[in-house]
Amino acid sequence: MTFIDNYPKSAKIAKANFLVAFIALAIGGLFGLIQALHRTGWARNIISSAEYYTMLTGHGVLLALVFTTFFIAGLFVWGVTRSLDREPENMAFSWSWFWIMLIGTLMATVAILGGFVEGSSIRAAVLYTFYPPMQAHPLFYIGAALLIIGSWMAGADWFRSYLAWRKEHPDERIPLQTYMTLFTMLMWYVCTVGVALEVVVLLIPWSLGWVNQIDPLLPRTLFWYFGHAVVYFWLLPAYFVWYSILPKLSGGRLFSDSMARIVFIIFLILSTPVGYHHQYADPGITVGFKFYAMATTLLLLLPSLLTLFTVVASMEHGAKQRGGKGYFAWLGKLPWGEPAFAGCALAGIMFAAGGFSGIINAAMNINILVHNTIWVPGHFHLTVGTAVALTFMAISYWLVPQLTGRKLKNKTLALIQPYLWFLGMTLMSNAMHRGGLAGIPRRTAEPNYSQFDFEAVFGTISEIKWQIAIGGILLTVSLVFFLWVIFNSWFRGERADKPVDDFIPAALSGPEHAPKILDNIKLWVLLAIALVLIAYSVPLAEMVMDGLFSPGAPTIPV
Amino acid sequence: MDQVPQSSNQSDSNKWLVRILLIIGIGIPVLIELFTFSGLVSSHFFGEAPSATNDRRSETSAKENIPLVKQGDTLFSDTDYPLLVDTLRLEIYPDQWRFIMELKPLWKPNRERSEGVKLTFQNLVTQQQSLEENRVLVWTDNTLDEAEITWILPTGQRPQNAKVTYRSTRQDSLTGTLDIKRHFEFGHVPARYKQ
Amino acid sequence: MDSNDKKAENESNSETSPSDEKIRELSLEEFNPHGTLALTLLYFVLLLVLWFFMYFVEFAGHGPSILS
Amino acid sequence: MHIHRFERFWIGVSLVAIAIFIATVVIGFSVYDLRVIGAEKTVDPQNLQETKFADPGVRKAEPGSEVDYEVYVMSRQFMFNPGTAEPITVPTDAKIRFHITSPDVLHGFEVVGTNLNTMVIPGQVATFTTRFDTPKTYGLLCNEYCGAAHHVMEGRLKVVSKSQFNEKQLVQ
Repeated sequence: MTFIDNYPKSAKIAKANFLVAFIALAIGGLFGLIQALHRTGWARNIISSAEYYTMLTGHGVLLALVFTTFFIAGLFVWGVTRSLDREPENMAFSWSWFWIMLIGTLMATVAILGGFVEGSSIRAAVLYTFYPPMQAHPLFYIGAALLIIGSWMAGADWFRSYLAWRKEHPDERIPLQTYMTLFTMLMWYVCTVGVALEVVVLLIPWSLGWVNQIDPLLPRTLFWYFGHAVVYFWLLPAYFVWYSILPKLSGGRLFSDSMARIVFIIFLILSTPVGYHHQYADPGITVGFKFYAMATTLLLLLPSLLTLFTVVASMEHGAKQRGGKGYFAWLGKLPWGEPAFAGCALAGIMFAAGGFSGIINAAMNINILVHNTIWVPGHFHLTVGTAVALTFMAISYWLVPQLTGRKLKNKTLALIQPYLWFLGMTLMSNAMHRGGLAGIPRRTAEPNYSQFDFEAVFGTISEIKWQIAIGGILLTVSLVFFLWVIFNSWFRGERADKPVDDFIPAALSGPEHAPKILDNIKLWVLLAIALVLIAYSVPLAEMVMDGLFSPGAPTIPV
Repeated sequence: MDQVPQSSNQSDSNKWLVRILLIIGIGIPVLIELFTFSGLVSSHFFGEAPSATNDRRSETSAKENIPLVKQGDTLFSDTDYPLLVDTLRLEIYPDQWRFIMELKPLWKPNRERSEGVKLTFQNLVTQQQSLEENRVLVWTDNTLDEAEITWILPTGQRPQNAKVTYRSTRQDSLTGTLDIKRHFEFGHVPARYKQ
Repeated sequence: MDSNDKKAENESNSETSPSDEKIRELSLEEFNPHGTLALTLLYFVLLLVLWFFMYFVEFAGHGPSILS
Repeated sequence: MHIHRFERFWIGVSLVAIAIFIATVVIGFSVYDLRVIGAEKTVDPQNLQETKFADPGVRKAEPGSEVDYEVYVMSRQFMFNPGTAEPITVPTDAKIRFHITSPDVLHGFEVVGTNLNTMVIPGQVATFTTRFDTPKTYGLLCNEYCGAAHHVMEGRLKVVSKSQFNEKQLVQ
């Protein structure tokens, strides 16, 4: 018996979410390859340089917003169902959020892909940050709003399950997987308020032509109110996997349940007030608030450093149980031949590297050195593009068999895949970081200028370019392996009663050691709201006071 | 669960695969990062000495001395009939990009010696294609009129170079017609958005 | 292809359950994560070295900068 | 709550690391004078003809000002004025204050190979002060996506030695 036999309804909805996620991953990944080849000048004839920005929008939206949101929804359906041992309360409601998210996604995708049709008025080459006054077709904004509303409903669904469970178990501690789901969604509610206000109050009326000017700074600030917390919305589900599944895959048990809870609380409290660290180079925001954002951002290092310790200790526990010894020799006893484990572990290693470039981004004045250079995509391809995406891919090798009741096929390919991703991403992001130090900008079709050249700190620019192109090609090959393995296993895998060992052992130091206050949801939400108010109330009030839409810039359609 | 007994060969090959993957998949990345860091450090602390790094630095500052055609330049300044590039710009419309060049004689030609000049642009090369369209500009009378050529480019295309024939016909028939073929490279063409 | 998959799956049976290979059970009291502490401290040192290099050499050592 | 002694130690180490990072930034900010842009003033992006941006370029600062020269740059799709058609020319060894704004969309203003880098937002004026020690010509580029021809938006910033700097070229 595995998940699909115990919870067939949840399995169905989780699979539907995964299916959308993987399709988005396939298209977004292909776009990524074309961009890498275009930017580096390896192949400039696939798309025109103007279409590059349409493609870049598609890459960002499909991977950073669609792939992540749908995968996370599927993962959380699985986690809440199994840890509470109950299927969703009302399947009609569950399917309604899925369909709302899907319809929103399709609307936004149509708006973006319209940019490839000559003469089409449906265009959305505004990138996934959609800064006004550049204006996309209204379909794009309405689609984005629906995707967010659907995700809110999904969160409500999990809270409903939790409350129903609570009625039957008044004195029990919240099971860890449900706890992590609820806290991730609480953070999501706090941060999406910003983007929802931006899209619904400002951008939709403006894109429909009801107002004809817009203040560029206000929506940008509201976007970044959401825009960094969204990063943690992607990352926390990866932490969910590292805390609750990775210890088991290593052959051990979670080192400390209370530490996992504390980490999620800190993320809930601190994720949103950090948004200004994306606006260090913006005029119009006072240095004091930038400083406050820097302090909170760097404090957010703490939960990640705690996670590093707890997760590595859980892996060490597994290795030591398998006979590992010494300070470093135990690393060799970890199951490096298991695709699910290897993918998660490699994702974790890359996150450690991404953490470093993140510190540079977060530290107010040194940020200016790399602001809007290709260093920044170099950084988030380590964090979102690997720590999150590779964890999601790796854990799919363990989850998809449970959701389909079929064994994993092509295991050799599945094993090569995460190593190939790791290698390709090292090449690509290392080159991107170096390019950023040379001043090469991000988000540009052709970083070749006629009035000056870039100078690499060491080595040459052409070397950096080929490194990016080869890295991009390796990543694409790795992605094809992943999709092939999943497709084959999902539709052609051998049916089995127990396709994987899905038993998750209890934590070494379990919830019995965790103080009750950690489960006091109301307290932590109030604290989070208070910190957000400190960071945002004054600057936002100042920006709104001179008129919601002014100082107004004229509309510029893309 | 019953296990099918495995031959030791299979688990050996799997072990080898894992070992190779670890060496390539993690070893190469570690080497890349080590090279990067040592490169950064050495370029800062030892980079000032006359070395390859230094040469590269001096060669790669802003481009100043490359003869690219830009606004304000004079073309065919070695002839009787030099032409001033009055305007050089890229106009960006949602569905097309237009490359506009306005040329103007620098001074009135010497009527006795020259009947005028005919300039033929045989093609215009962009990053992706070559537009094989003849564009002809003629100055025959005694004016300083400006002449304009517009190329309609597909969106996203920038002009890179053009092949031009310059023909001036002289009256004294000593030299008859003078044909000059030149290849122009365009540098940065300022772009403007139009709606 | 098929027979290869079979082999791989057979192996997966033996390996997807690392608990099968467990040779001892370590309780909370017996387990001291020495290796983890060593690794994390190594990471700490690396972070600081890279940080100081980036800040003082790569950034502050290169002008011109925004002054006020 | 059960926290292993190694983990307690690691929490302490982590907090020290965070403190070091924040302290470095503060020291850089106060001792090395490495600043970031703040909130200066807002302008109406549809009415720039009434401001100094209508006549952009390098100006001599008003007497009594804490800087020597003021540079007004208009960034628009897809050029810097000045910068693209002709370089922005400034002297060495002088305090120079840049004011940059945009009448249309978001742009970036990056002096390649330096720590001069700012966002340009319609309605806001990006203002920063800097100083150049040696004559050199720098590249200038827009590093925020600003439309289909974003990648052609570039220019030059020419730093000439103080003695060669011609004040007659200044905007009056």
